[in-house]
Amino acid sequence: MHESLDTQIESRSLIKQFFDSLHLPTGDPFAVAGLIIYAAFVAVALSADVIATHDPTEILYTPAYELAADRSPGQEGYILGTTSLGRDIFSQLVYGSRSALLIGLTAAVMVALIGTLVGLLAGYFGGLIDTILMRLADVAFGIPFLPFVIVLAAFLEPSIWNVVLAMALVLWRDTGRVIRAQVLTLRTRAYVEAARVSGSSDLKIVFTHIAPNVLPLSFLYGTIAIGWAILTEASISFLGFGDPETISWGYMLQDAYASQALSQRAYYWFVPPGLCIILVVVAGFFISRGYEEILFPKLKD
Amino acid sequence: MTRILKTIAAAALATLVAAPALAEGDKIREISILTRPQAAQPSEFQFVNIIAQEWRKLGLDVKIQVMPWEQMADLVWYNRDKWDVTGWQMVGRPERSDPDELIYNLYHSSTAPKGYNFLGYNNPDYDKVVEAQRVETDANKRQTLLKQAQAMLAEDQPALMLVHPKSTFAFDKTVWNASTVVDQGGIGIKNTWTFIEMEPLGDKKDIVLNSADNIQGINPLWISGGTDSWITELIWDRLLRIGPDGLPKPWAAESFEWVDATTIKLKLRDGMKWHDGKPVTAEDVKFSFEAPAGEEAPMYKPFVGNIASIEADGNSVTFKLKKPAAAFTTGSLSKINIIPKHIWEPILTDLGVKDDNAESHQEKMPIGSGPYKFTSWTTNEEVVLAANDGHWARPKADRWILRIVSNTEAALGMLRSGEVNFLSDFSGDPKILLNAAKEDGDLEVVSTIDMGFRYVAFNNRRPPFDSAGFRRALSAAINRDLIVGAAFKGFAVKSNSVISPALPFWHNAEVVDMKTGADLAKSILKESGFELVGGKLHYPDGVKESLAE
Amino acid sequence: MLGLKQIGGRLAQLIFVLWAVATILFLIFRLMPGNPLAAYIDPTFTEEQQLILMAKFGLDRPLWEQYFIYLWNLLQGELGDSFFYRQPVFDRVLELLPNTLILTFSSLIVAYAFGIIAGAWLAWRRGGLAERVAIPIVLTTRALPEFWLGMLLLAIFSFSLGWFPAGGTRSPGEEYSSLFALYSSTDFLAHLVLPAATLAIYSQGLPLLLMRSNMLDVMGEDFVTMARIKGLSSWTVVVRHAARNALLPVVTSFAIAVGYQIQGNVVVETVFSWPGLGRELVNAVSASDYPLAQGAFLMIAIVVVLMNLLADLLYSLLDPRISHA
Amino acid sequence: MSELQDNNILLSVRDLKVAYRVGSKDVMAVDGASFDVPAGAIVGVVGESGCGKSTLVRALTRVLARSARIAGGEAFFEGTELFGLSEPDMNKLRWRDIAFIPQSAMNSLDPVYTVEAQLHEVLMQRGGMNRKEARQRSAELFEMVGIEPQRLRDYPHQFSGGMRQRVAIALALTLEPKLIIADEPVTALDVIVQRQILDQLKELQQRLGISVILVTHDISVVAYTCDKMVVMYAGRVTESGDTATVLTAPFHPYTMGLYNAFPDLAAAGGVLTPIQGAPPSLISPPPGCRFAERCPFCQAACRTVVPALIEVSEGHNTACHRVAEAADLRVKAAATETWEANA
Repeated sequence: MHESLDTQIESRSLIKQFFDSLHLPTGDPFAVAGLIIYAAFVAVALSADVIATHDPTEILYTPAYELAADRSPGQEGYILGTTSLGRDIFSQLVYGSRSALLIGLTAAVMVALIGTLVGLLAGYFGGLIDTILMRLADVAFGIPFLPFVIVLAAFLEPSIWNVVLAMALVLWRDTGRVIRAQVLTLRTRAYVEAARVSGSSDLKIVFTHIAPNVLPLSFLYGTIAIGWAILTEASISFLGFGDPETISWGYMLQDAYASQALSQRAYYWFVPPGLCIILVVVAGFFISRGYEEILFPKLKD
Repeated sequence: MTRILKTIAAAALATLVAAPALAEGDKIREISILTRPQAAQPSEFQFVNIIAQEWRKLGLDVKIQVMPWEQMADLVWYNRDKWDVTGWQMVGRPERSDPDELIYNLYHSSTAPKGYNFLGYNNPDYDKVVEAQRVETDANKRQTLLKQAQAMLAEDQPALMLVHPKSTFAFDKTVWNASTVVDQGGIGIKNTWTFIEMEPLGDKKDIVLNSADNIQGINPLWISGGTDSWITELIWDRLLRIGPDGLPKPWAAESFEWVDATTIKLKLRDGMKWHDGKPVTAEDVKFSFEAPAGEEAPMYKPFVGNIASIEADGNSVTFKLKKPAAAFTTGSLSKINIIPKHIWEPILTDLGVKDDNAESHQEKMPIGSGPYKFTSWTTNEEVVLAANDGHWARPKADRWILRIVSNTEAALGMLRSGEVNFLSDFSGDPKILLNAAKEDGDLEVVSTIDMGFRYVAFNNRRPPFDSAGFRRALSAAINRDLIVGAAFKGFAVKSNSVISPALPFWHNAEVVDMKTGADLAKSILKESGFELVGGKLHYPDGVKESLAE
Repeated sequence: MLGLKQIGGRLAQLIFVLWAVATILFLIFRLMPGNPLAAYIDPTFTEEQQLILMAKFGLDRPLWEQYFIYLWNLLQGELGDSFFYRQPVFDRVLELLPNTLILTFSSLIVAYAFGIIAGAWLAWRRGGLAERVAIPIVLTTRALPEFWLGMLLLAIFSFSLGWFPAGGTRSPGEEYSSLFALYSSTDFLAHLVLPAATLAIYSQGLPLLLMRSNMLDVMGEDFVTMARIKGLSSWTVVVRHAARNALLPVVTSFAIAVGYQIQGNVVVETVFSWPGLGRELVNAVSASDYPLAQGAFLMIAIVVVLMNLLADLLYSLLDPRISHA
Repeated sequence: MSELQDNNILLSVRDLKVAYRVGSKDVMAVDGASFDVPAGAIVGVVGESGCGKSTLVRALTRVLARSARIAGGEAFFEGTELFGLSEPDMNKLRWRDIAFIPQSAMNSLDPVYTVEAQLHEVLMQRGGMNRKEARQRSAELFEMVGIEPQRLRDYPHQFSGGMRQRVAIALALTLEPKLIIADEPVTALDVIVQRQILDQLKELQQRLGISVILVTHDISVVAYTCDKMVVMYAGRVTESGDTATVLTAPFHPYTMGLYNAFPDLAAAGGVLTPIQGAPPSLISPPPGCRFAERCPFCQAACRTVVPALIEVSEGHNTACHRVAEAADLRVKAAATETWEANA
């Protein structure tokens, strides 16, 4: 009992430490707005079951067993109407937040993790490791990203994870380079020198002395990656390489596009998923800008 | 490899275990149903979803597998024992005006290993009937045989026939005289006859039409993309052409007559000229039918396979066939493009010593003798043809311009703005088109029942689909009217036969009205020995699941 | 100027990257599941014909041999024949490349011209209302799905208002004697506006934010203060000194943006039926046309890599601290 | 030394106040500074970094940081009050009459233009010369500061630190100004180069008869170069007068401390005694003498009453409550222990 409480306290303080080391940009009003948008979407995603009025994939019928398609908002109780194939738009929108967050967060974690690791190793050890990793980054920069995702999606089974995979394979490049540059300046700092002289192992220095200092930078690139992932998923879905099993905003847009929602003037169908994408992505940008202000304060005179 | 071994082992085990019988049947594995993505095939995606939802009510586990056409084709066509159920379609083509191609190729057992009978239907009685109709040149007798074949399919339900869709096209009636637009039975208004006879009302004399697909090639010896055939039909003449009524009509041949059951003699029209000015001769015609017989035009080869010899004499050409063929005029004489010998002979000779065949030879300036001449082709953007002034059937329009429009929504927008004046490719909801026409006032929309059809194919090789009762039950579970409404927005007629009502002479109307409903389906399943255990459908007693999930 | 050694080094790196990308492509296309010839082989083909085809595409050889043949062919600019079109991939790709490049460059030039001016202006007016309004708007433009924006522009400016055509590069049946004649026609311009605007709206954010941020940095620099103390005109101070220095990284980002933009084209080309490389890639991938997809991908990759190189060279050219080292 | 008369005053600063906006508060970086710059003299402004001396001289150009503003006082330049001028009038006066030599010539030269282009810019835009005249004048200026004219085509980064500082001097001389403000012009350089540059500056100043305000934290630079000096501490002037007078007989303990803290530029050697502690925060400055906290001679009154600047001899002013005891304090201040004891 006592022990578990201790570990609980310890783990809580670890979490607190983690958040502290992230330096969440709570000073910047836009960043705060971004954080609030994120929080709202997370809340919706977590409680999608409760909020959604229908199963987003269920084909809906009228009591007369006719397809309940192309209902406009409010009609027959469908909040945002129904699609041309008789699915509830509002419920799809709600469930779409799940995919968005799932894709966004995993992609962000992958990109930040791989990029940070590459940057740390290349920057700290230098030499051959640096050369190899940076040449790999050059190659990654030579790969056109969206075409790469398309090719991957075409060969692997259509799945939202293709986007995440492609991002993990290619988009660590920016993060990696930036973090490496940061590590290069950090490793000459006195306390790192001191740790080295006092005989700390390289790995210990990297992870206890240097890593915490580049964490906000990783987080900055992570927040940008969230946006990239969601936008990429949408593009891939639009081009028809998306995951048809998973309701995402990209899928909804593709569905609306394929059903000529615009010609039907069904803006209530085509616009909301787009707005959701914009909101989440822009929230990421706001947060990352908040970070930039902290990390690279502009001369305010 | 190991998977195949496992399957064999499981099958062997199943038969061993099945021997003592009596044991309760296994639960039926999860059934996969294949469909193309919604973006590509909204109707198919929708009906597959509806069907899955209905089948689940019978106690089946159904999984929908979405894959692009290429992957689906690869799986269904080349891995014939690896799938359960798939959404599929047969499209209407002029040469399918003769029922032979569909009724024979689709279900004759000889085409099961590699040919069109991909779903593996095998019924010796059926084979006999469709073989007989092939060589029956008496139309009435052939009609009886064909109706019999349709009835057999209705009984066996090798596939769950759904609908004959309506082909829906639109044009600008302020540019074109609506009364000159030809509605070809089973095909719709987008056809060669329309492109020749449609009359301009004013100064705009160019037919501007659209396609979502890129042009693969403009080649008289290659059956390439569907859109490509619109072009080849206009540039190259054929001896006969399928008329608006679905029957072959004299075209480059002024007349034809069957000398006997295996000999047909045709008289060429006088004064025909190639687009380069040289005269069209009987030798050219002979060459056109002999060229595909070699290895250089593999896709056309089957259409000349029955020709024993060709004789060119003055302006007449005589074909001798290996065996009688009721569909020769439709399937071959109306299909083979007449090509200039002086251009293609050297090309084919040259290709003969190379790996490549005629399919990869793209002429810079295709030369035919048809009603339109080739003008230009801009990659992935447009193809321009100009009316052939020297042709006896000179088109009323001046030019025929095909625009590649990858965005369906934009295609409709273009039709309304006048960038396109003939909507020849519209994958969207026909209702939208009708609404647009109503708002616009300048547009006329024409829907025609298609010769082709949409269906769901059962893999007859794999249990439980090897059971006719099971197939019948699954078919009976689907209300076709619901499909017509929910997946085709009413732009289709329900179907239970591969021969469309667009071919009224051959179509067996009696099979169409079948009873459906979940209760009926359940009772058929019960009769066939399938049982519901704990809400899940199980095989009849003693039958094991032989296929791993 | 850059020494021969540096240029040689950069070229070696360029070749290395291209080789690596080509190899990755080879592996993706050969090792992924599915029959690579599925799109080519018609059901009516006999087994013999299929074998001939396998041999024709070298698919009957061991993988390593295929790899070396592939590299050798690449060196000679030989990208094989498209399964779908039965024509040499190289010719097709080369034919579509100009359309993609002109769309990319025209949109980027507009985006950069606007972004640089607006960015500099916002930096000059820092702290004002304009900034508070503009920055979120600019960030929002970077968050727009490009196809979504394209569709909305299409719906508004083409379908509803009828100001611009809805797709393609020319009016039906218009013939041009050369690419130049096409690109310099008003007809082409009318077709270019919407797709280029879509891309430009998306891409102006990068130069704008970059320019603004650099300007803010530069305006804190001593030499800008000095320019003011020298009593030089505001124009000289802001444009000749602050903007000229802030421009450096922005200009190099142009080259990199070309690389990114060419990818974005994939989507926009589909929306606006633009006959470019991006749409070709999508079509090729959907049609399992391996040689064509490979060729289109490689061509895009080459443009990206060349642009990365150009970015480096441009930077060293524009910055005397490097060019006059 | 002080044969210069009052009617020869080029610039007279009276009660200058410069405020920075920090959050919602004003911080007085310069709080009532007054001094004169006679024509043809070099006036040193000396103090620790952050004491407001740079802000003070920048205020004279009226080019201040965005958050700073002139909060009061007057500056008469040849009888013209600078702070009342319109911006265009002020701009006419800039560089033509008052030029500036910055601390780091590296940062103050635009890296993307050649030095010649930067000279031409001023000569043509401000001096109204045509290109040919500008070219000739540039070469002259380079010869004047001892650089070969062919180096005009070089970019700033291609010069050494000392050379760049000469370039900065050349730039300051372009329009033959009456006053040059040199803000720590030699701080970044090594001692030998410092001397060369100061010698040159002095030589040019004498030859051309211009006035110079030389801002430095290094009292030895003042001793070496300046005719007059102004000592600043925490935004205020603590002592001013002829250099020789002030340095031989300082009246303010801060001046005494500063003198101890720097090596003599002319004669190296001797013990250096730093002043302990740091200047007070200007956000909430102490109520009395601002040096009180660090002053070894601090008394109770020092902490509460602001000492007035009083003239202790002709042209020699100081702001200290213990002026009367100056001689005594000077003796104590010379001892290192005095300063350590306070720590």
